[in-house]
Amino acid sequence: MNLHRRNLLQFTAIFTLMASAGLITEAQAEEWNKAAFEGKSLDEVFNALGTSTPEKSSLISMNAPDIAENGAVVPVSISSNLKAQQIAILVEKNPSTLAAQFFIPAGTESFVSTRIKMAQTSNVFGLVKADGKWLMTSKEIKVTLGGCGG
Amino acid sequence: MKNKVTHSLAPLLFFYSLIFSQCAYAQGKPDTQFQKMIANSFRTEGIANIDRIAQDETQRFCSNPQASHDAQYQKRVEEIQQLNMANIPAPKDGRYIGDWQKGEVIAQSGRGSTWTDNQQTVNGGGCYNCHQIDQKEIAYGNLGPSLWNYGKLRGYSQEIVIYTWKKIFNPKAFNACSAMPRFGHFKLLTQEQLQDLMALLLDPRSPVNQ
Amino acid sequence: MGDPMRIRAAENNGVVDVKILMKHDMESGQRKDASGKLIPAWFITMVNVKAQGKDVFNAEFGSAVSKDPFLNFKYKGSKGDKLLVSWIDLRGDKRTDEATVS
Amino acid sequence: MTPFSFAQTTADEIAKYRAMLADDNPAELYEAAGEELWKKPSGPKKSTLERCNLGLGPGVLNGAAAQLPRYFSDTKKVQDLESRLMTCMYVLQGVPEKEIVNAPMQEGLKKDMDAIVAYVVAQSKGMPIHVSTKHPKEMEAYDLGKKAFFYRAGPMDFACATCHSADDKRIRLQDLPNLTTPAGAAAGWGTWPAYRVSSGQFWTMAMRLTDCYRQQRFPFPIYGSEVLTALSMYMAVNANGGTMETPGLKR
Repeated sequence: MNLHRRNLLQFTAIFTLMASAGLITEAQAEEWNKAAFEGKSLDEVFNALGTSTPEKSSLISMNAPDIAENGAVVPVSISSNLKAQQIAILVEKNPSTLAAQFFIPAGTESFVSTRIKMAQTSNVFGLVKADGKWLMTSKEIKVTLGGCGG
Repeated sequence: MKNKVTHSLAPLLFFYSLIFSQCAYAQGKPDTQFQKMIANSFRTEGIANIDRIAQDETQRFCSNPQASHDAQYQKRVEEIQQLNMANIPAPKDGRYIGDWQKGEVIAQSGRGSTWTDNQQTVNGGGCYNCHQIDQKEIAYGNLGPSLWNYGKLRGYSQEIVIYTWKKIFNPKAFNACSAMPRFGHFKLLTQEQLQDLMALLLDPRSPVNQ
Repeated sequence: MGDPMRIRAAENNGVVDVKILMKHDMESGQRKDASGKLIPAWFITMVNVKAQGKDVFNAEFGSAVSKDPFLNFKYKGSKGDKLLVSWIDLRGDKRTDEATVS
Repeated sequence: MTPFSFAQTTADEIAKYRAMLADDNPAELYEAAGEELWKKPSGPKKSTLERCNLGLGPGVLNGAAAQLPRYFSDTKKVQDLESRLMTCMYVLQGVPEKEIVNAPMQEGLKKDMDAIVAYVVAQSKGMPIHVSTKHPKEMEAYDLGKKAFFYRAGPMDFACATCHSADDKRIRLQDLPNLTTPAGAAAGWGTWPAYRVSSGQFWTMAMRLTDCYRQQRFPFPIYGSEVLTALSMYMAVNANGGTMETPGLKR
């Protein structure tokens, strides 16, 4: 653990230069799918991803709690038996529906785990694009009010 | 400006503490060291003024963990309860039951009176922090008893209505060292808010009584 | 420039399990400050992960990814692989860190 | 569905939520930053904190946090981790305590302090809590802390004890450790400082206690003040024999 941290710090120093040079180029940064992330509904996001409403599929699974103790951090992972090219996480009742999307090259598993914010109790959708076609699964995650509320 | 007020208050507060400390603890020993620590460890921030650290008689008595358990304090417990009972007004408009829907909102909100709030912040009752109320709300605390079916179980008699009003206004009138805040006594909630909370518990149409 | 990330990468049966924590506020643009003013959106938009110089994972984030983002993915690889993880945010701030697969 | 089974399902799902989060603790991001700060010359004296004595000797960090608060003969005071670090920053680096005390929470020198605390407490992770009351000043701090714990005041009549002196209690869905018992105190004291996901911040014990007082509707407890050290002493001694699980990860 400590050893790892020390290594990390050394690398930090060495790679500062590289970071400022930038491994993500400005041109790549431009590719961020603004339209999809600005979508305010499921349909708008589906549209921006170039699909009609995806078919529900049992080949996609979502691992997430039924109840989140705090909406600021909700762990969600999506996986599939299909060879995913792309994965997306959508939260129906968030101000912006699309939370994140992931591009999965060959050699990388059809799996991602991350943590998202939820404004309120909502259906959460896990989308997987495989063989050029989007499929999805969904579940409701309840967001509870925490602490003293003050 | 506010800070200046704070600074001028601190010595005064300390002086008060010295007077009160005579009867503050079971041992009956003056505890100037503790009072000095308390006086020196806090400062005003926003609306949370330093004078909040001073205790009233009820708070002083109930800071002794034995106060509400030990038989030797029984007489004092009764005195404290009478003291709190003595000053509970009936609603000025004679109306005990308000709007249960507004009551639910008040029960949900735990906001108000902290240094991150301001004078304009509307205080909530924070009721769900400690009580189950409407069964549909799953995020409820258990420091207090469940209030589900409150009216349905107890009935809606005038006696129950008045008892409940007094209990919310000043729970220390019934249980000297109750954990529940004195919502009316310390003006944490307005008369209208109290009426709305009453409705949540005692309106037969409230979801609590279904 | 951002704060260092924390990268854990361990190989097991030819599969490398990569876990990344990034230090970032991920301001959604919907929060208000104490004076009631909207805090402008400022979040990581893209993450790129390379192993031995080759892309193994790309992510695009919106405003709803949690503060101090966490990512976990798995790719076919080996012990000793050099990982480069980079992100860029809405203001064009960037950060790159390296780790070695154990 | 009966209320009981409903509550049980809720508890199970909350447990699942917590388990899913427990995996990677963002507090480690603060630890890394704290290590840098520990070893970087800074302050008017342009010196590092590497000779800081947290009770086990200059520069000894392994297990040090598990034995705090304690009496220090150089300052003739019982000090908790943060007040002791303030002493080190003043003595070794020349940073005036006032500048740290007056910095806003989570900003400037307090932000540095947060990271340093994360770095230090991580080096007591898994170790038994072992806080002494042998010195009369240590016993005195414990007694003062106990009194502070039961001190009711403010517009809501709250004391720490209002919420933290019985078993199996909750505010909303959040469990409240009973800090008057060894098991409860260990669960409370032993898991702070912690990264708190609801605020996305690393909270030191001072920050934790300050926010408790905020919720209690008290005035503001001054950073490094005696009441914070005394309360820490009360909790830590009650937690003796428990395990440091620091830095923790909280809702």
